Amino acid sequence: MRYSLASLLRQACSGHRGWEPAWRDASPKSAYEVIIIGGGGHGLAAAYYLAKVHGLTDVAVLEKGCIGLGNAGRNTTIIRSNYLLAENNPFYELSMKLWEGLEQDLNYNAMVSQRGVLNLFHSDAQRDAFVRRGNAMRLHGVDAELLDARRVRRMLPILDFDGARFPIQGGLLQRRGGTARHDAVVWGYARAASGLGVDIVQQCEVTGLLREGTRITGVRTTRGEIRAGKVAVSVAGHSSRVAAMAGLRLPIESHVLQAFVSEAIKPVLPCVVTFGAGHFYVSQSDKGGLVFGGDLDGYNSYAQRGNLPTVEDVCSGGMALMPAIGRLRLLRSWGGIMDMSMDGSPIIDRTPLEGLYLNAGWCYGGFKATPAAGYCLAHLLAREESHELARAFRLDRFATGDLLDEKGQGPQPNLH
Amino acid sequence: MVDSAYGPLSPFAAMPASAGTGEGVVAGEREGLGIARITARNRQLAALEQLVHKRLHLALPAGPRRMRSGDLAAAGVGPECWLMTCESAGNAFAAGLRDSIGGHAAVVDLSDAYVMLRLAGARVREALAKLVPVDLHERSFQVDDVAQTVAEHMAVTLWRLEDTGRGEAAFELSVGRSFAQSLYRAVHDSAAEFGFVFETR
Amino acid sequence: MSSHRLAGEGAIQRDQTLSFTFDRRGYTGHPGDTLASALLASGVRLLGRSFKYHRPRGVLGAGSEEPNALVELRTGARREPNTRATMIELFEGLAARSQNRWPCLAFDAAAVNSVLSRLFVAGFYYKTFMWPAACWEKLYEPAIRRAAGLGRASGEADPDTYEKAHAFCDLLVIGGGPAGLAAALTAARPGARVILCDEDFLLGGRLNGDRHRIGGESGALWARRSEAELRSLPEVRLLTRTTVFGVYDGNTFAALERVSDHVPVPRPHQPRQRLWKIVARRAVLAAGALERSIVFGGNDRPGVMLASAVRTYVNRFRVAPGRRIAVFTACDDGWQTAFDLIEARLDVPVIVDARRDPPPALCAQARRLGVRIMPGALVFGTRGGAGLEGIEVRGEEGHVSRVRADTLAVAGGWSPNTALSTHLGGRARWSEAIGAHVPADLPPGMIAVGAASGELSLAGALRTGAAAGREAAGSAGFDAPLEQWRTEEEPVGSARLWSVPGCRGKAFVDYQHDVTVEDIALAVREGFRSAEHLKRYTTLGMGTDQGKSSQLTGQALLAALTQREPAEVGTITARPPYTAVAIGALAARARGAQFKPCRLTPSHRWAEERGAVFVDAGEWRRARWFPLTGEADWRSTVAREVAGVRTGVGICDVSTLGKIDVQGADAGAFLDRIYANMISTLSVGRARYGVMLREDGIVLDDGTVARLQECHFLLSTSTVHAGRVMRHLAHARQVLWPQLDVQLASVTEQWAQIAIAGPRSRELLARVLGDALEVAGAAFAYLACAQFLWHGRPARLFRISFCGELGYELAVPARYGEAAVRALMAAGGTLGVVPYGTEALGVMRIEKGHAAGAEINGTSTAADLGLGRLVSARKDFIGRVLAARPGLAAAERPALIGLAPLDRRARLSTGAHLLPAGAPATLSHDEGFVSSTAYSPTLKHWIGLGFLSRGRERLGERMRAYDPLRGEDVQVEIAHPVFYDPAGERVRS
Amino acid sequence: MRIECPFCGERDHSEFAYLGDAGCARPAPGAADAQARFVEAVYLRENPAGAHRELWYHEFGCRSWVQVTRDTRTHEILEVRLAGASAAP
Ligand SMILES: Cc1cc2nc3c(=O)[nH]c(=O)nc-3n(C[C@H](O)[C@H](O)[C@H](O)COP(=O)(O)OP(=O)(O)OC[C@H]3O[C@@H](n4cnc5c(N)ncnc54)[C@H](O)[C@@H]3O)c2cc1C
Ligand SMILES: NC(=O)c1ccc[n+]([C@@H]2O[C@H](COP(=O)([O-])OP(=O)(O)OC[C@H]3O[C@@H](n4cnc5c(N)ncnc54)[C@H](O)[C@@H]3O)[C@@H](O)[C@H]2O)c1
Ligand SMILES: Cc1cc2nc3c(=O)[nH]c(=O)nc-3n(C[C@H](O)[C@H](O)[C@H](O)COP(=O)(O)O)c2cc1C
Ligand SMILES: [Zn+2]
Repeated sequence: MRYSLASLLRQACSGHRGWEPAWRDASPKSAYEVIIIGGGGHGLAAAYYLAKVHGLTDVAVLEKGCIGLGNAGRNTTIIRSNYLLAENNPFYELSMKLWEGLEQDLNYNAMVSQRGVLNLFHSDAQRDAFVRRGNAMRLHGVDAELLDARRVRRMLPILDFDGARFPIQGGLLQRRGGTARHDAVVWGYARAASGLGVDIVQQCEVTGLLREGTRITGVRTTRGEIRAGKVAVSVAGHSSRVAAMAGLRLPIESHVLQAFVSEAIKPVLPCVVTFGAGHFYVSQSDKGGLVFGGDLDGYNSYAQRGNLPTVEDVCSGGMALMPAIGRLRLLRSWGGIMDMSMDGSPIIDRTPLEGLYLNAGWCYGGFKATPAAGYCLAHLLAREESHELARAFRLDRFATGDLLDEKGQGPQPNLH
Repeated sequence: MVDSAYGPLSPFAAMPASAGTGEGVVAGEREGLGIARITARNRQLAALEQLVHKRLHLALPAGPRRMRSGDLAAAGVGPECWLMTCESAGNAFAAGLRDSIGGHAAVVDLSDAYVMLRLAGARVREALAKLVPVDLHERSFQVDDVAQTVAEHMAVTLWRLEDTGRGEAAFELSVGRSFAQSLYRAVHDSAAEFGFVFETR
Repeated sequence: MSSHRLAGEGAIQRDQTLSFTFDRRGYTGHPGDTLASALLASGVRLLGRSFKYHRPRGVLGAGSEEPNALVELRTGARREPNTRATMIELFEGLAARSQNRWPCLAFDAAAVNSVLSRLFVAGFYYKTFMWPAACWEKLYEPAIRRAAGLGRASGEADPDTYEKAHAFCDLLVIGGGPAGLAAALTAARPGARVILCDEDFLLGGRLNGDRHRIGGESGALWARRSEAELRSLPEVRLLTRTTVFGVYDGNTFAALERVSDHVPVPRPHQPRQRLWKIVARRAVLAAGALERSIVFGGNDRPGVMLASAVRTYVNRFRVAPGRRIAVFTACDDGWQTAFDLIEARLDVPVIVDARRDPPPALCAQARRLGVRIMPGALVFGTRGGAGLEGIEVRGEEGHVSRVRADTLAVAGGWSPNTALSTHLGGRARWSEAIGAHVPADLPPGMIAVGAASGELSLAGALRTGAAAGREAAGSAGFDAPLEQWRTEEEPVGSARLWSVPGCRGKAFVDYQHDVTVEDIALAVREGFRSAEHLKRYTTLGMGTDQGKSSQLTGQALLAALTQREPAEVGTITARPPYTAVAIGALAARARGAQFKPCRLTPSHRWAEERGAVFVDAGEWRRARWFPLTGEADWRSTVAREVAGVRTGVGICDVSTLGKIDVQGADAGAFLDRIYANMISTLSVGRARYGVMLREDGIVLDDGTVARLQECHFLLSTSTVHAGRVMRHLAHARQVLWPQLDVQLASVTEQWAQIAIAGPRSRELLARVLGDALEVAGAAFAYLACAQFLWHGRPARLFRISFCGELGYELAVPARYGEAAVRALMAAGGTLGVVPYGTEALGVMRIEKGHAAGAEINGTSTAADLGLGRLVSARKDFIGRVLAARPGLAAAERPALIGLAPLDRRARLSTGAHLLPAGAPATLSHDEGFVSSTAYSPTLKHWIGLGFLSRGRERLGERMRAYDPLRGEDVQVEIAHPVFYDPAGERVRS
Repeated sequence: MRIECPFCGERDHSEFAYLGDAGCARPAPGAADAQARFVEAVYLRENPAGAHRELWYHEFGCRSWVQVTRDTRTHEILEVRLAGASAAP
């Protein structure tokens, strides 16, 4: 059933009895043309584009638990395409373009909200780095503006401009950046993919890969063996574990990142803000909570929860930036497992094993990439070649030295 | 140029000398200490211990403890590594140590690297509990115990002194000299509730 | 105003009266009241409006799980939204306002939402608001945002302070009810270190709200006596008004003490709140149980309350929540409410028990007291406007009766308060015995006791509490005898009644988020059948109470709708904080200027006196320039400083550079492995520029290495990398090559270091050093270093120069740094010595083409920086192997170049990209960027450094420096990066 | 998380800086396949869900590098020792 105001009105009159499941909760068949491991945003988007763009519908997305409860269900929902490197920027801009038409495409309101992303700077050196990045964006036709402190103040009077340890000097603004309702993205893709015939199989954990020589031919799961022509791994923080089933080691570490939400209040923040002198970034959700986060906890973890020092660190960043939130209360904190790659950039590539494909290394920035990652992974799976905008996201770039290190932190994932 | 111009001024000179009412925490700056970091040369630990014992009449402690002998003290600050102090010896202390034990240990003068506060008073533990994440209970942190830790993002070193004549706990807390004012402010704010007094001589 | 205050003692101080306002109207209460109890005592029942439908809401409970009675507390900068009236301790002058209503609480325009509620079902926004696309951001979203959000933040900086404290103990007791008190007493008596936290301001837990007896005295009195005993024990710390809100790894607990929330403003030098970080060998979870409501039509009408809360208001606060109070229960405990009400001479029209056969003893007692009982009956609707007027009951045989009542006490059963037992990922287990989840798989060292563990009776609480206290004391080496406290038997039977079928009106599961039974049914229909999906789709349990009042019921309903057992559906994840915590408290002192420590240079005070303008460089604060009166702007100041150095002599405090002392027989060999260039060949008394790589082949840092003695080196690092380099060296020394004889020490803080630069620097030095060290002529050549005594103190001199002039760096013990600067300034007066700051330093290093932070940015190789010739091919060192990867050795990599505008009047801007002259501005023509720029007072035009693909082959080429962000587009010429004295004659002069 | 520093005693992990996998020793720089081995050592580090041997630096304490064995699923710390001790010949 198409979603619209009309259908909503019709259903309201009949007690909403006529709604159908948003997606089919499928049972696994014995074989598929393509299996995607991981029912997060990326896996579901890839399945959707496989069906929609490439006409491939003999596809299953296998999810060990329920879809969308991994990082897709716990990120801070920021979307932006304000990257520096020529290999990254166009890719994220493709994603931004897909976001801009997503709701009409999926017939699902994912609440894509282009409220702007503002990166604050507090020193000349930071400003210079931001200008370089902003210019790279503009060279690619991406919007970017440089704001001085006065304009930042006009836009965000709630920030601390007086007494700060590191006064705000200005900011780099991408107006087209913003947020999207994370759960709705998952459900929207699931519904649309399912509508095109994709099987979404929940409670189906992949526990092993079926292998003939150097070829992967299917998966072993908690719901039995399933054969497949191609298998794509799109499991975010669990990439190393699934790769290990194929005997592969990845240039990835799993780290925990925490996120936070405050009690809901009336609107105070018109856009997404990142603090340049501490670990803190924030936006306000449609429900009214300030959704914020900061740095990784900094150690390998699969525990999906973090520790107190990071909570304190993030909140002090928040208070340094916005002393007006002091009496506002932190409502909930949680953690997610990030697939931190060794240079901070992702991998969408074949693996040394035939029939096995990898979409990983998204670090804490893969939500915004959801449409493009799905799109490019689908392209790779269907066409057997990298999408031109994802060509640099190679698995062998660490061996060749063609690193994509936006921040220059080197092979130290907890610093990216 | 006259030599007197070549003299130091306390980094605390311009800081507020008291807060709140009462004397729950009394602070003072430790001045004139000679401080040297000594690190045993590879595989020279035993020889160094013997030499220090012989020449300085001091047993180097094995862990984060402090041993004293007259004006001298050695605080364990790392494996095979100590912070030695000598009352009112200043920079000459390290030079002298280098001569006597330099063969077995790297001796580095750190007399100026730290500022040190002596903190005492009936409420000193409560004030310190707001600063350092170390258990300072009298059973857990005994006289001459040493801790290197962090206080409001600053690396600090702390040891416990003998209780004062009034039976109150006393500590020495040091921090890198560039942090002097930031640490002072933190101590001041933590102690204000109990009454804070900074005594200058 | 008719008072609802009852006679009798309770736990309030009747002899004192406190005035307060709610929605600007004045009321009074007593010390010991909460805002909720004081408002109820004044007959106020309407306290707020719900999130979505703006339905009128009153007080539901009496604790921190309250979902309804949220107010804006205090005014001005202290205004605090969404504060639970049930937890606000009354103080003189308290001002509170209702929220999420317009224009006023009694008449809220947005209550029309309630009419539209058939449209506003769970997830309705995902299905609509999509057309036209542009309207989402312009129209729909702003409207949704304005409607959402409950209270308002003050918008002003929080004027209060917060602090943190660390605590350590053998036993942390979470909750000071009978179970917690028993645990604390048992463990503390023999001497264990005990911390007991309770979020209430009164210890005793349910003992204060109920009329239990322990050992012949009232439970409340027992609690007072236990408290007094605990206070008398030296190793016990009692923290009331303190919520343990998070459990973290390593037996670390976070607790929030509300130090001053019960007074009008914090007392001098006291914080508003204190964050306790507690490390506890053992923890006892004695957090009690939470009573559940029952879902039936109109169950949100003000006047419908939890039965235990009704008892608490009557017994503890001596407040009658109403005059005619009906009871609707599914458990034995509910009956006690009726008995207590009658004891307080209040009218109880009926006890409706959903069970067919309530315990005969209870029935008999009710009959004795003359209360009508309706076993096997259900309340299915309520009547009234913004307050309850009556209930509708369906009897066992289906007949409907209406009962007049202004209050309904609902007892849906108890759920152990398991949240803290699951913060580390353990799951609570469904207990068929009590029809709720109980802790299982607890964090290491934690024991659950009393109602929190599912032991719902008082006797059970005391018994399990004492046993846990004994165990905890034992683990700390104390032998604790067990005390047996005497109590009466207490009936704790209950039925599973989650919702009443066939309701009239909306039946709420989550009061705050207006989640109804129909919403849950809809979600199930649409496939959101796991507890987590249900939560996210309906927002069940996502409000400020985090589902404490709704979660279990919602899950049980989900189970019923999907024909599963509650055990199968499971729970959703409880997360810290247990109750919401002020963000200010988590930051405490780290805000404003105190956000991070500030490191001052040795000459800071002197620079301040000179009127220096400062700049933050990481934690350091450095002098940026030293303006003189009459100077037009900072550029002229900097130009003067540069000229002063280039033509005369200047001094600059460079103490912030990292300094590492390296000693040992293998120090030279060690440094050969650290630096890309050769170090071991350096002669004693000489210094050398060095560059070190990360193992991935990228430059980590640069600096100088001085050989003070055969086995004694001194390294300098850049200011920002000092810590990272020290860590890197320690790693190499301890982990990679522990067999080498090397000793490392950071001496950054020990030495003040002052650059003395300019053609007349030697003269100045000679004046101040006098006989201390000979610097004339060839005596102290370029790159020489020496240690000597100056004023009887150790000093060091290095002939190195960052700015490209004849120059030195003089090091003195840090405490003498200021004196040394003053001495240099005094001696240099007749030489026209200028102090210069970081800005002039920056200009001069750009003139000299020295790479700094903008160039050594974590992505450049030594070759990129033009330092390839330094890299030794004769030895192994960190980074050598991987620097040879094709991607890092490629010819088209960006190389460091210099830039000058063709039009010499034009300005260069940092961050501009380099495009071939005439090429269109697209990414494919992006060949490099400008990393640093400065106006060169020496060359009289702007210059810059940058990176350009194959840059070194392109000297003289013309390009565009394109900066659309600033609207600049300048023609530039690619130049050699060294603009000034390329032959390096001046430094050697 | 509390790490029992072999020198200082038990401290909160926030006093330490983290490096990661302790298993990847520095390969022999002269080997014919040195580059491939360095790529492995630097980029392909262990990332198990379970016991993990890793390096931490007690930056705010005694400045020792310590090797911690920790379960990455529970954060339980199984063992701590000074890092260099084992590597010494
Ligand atoms: C706190 C936090 C904040 C973030 N903030 C942002 C942000 O603001 N902006 C942004 O762009 N990005 C952000 N991210 C990153 C972003 O969420 C992720 O990069 C992105 O969601 C990852 O892709 P995914 O959605 O497919 O991953 P996931 O949702 O994690 O999907 C992976 C799925 O694979 C499943 N799976 C794992 N192993 C198996 C197996 N063996 N068999 C079957 N299924 C398996 C998992 O259960 C999971 O559902 C944030 C992440 C976190 C944790
Ligand atoms: N008859 C029944 O069915 C029934 C059911 C449940 C409870 N009870 C009664 O409840 C009592 C149970 O005793 P108990 O001691 O287990 O519980 P309690 O409810 O008496 O005490 C729990 C205490 O923990 C505090 N608390 C909760 N969470 C906290 C946190 N995170 N931080 C700090 N404090 C926190 C509360 O403020 C409260 O004071 C008995 O009196 C028993 O009779 C009876
Ligand atoms: C953008 C965003 C907003 C959120 N807002 C709320 C909220 O208002 N209330 C709430 O209880 N949780 C909120 N959460 C947190 C979720 O409840 C949950 O903690 C998170 O999805 C992680 O799941 P977990 O805690 O079950 O592991 C939000 C999460 C995200 C990502
Ligand atoms: Zn240590």
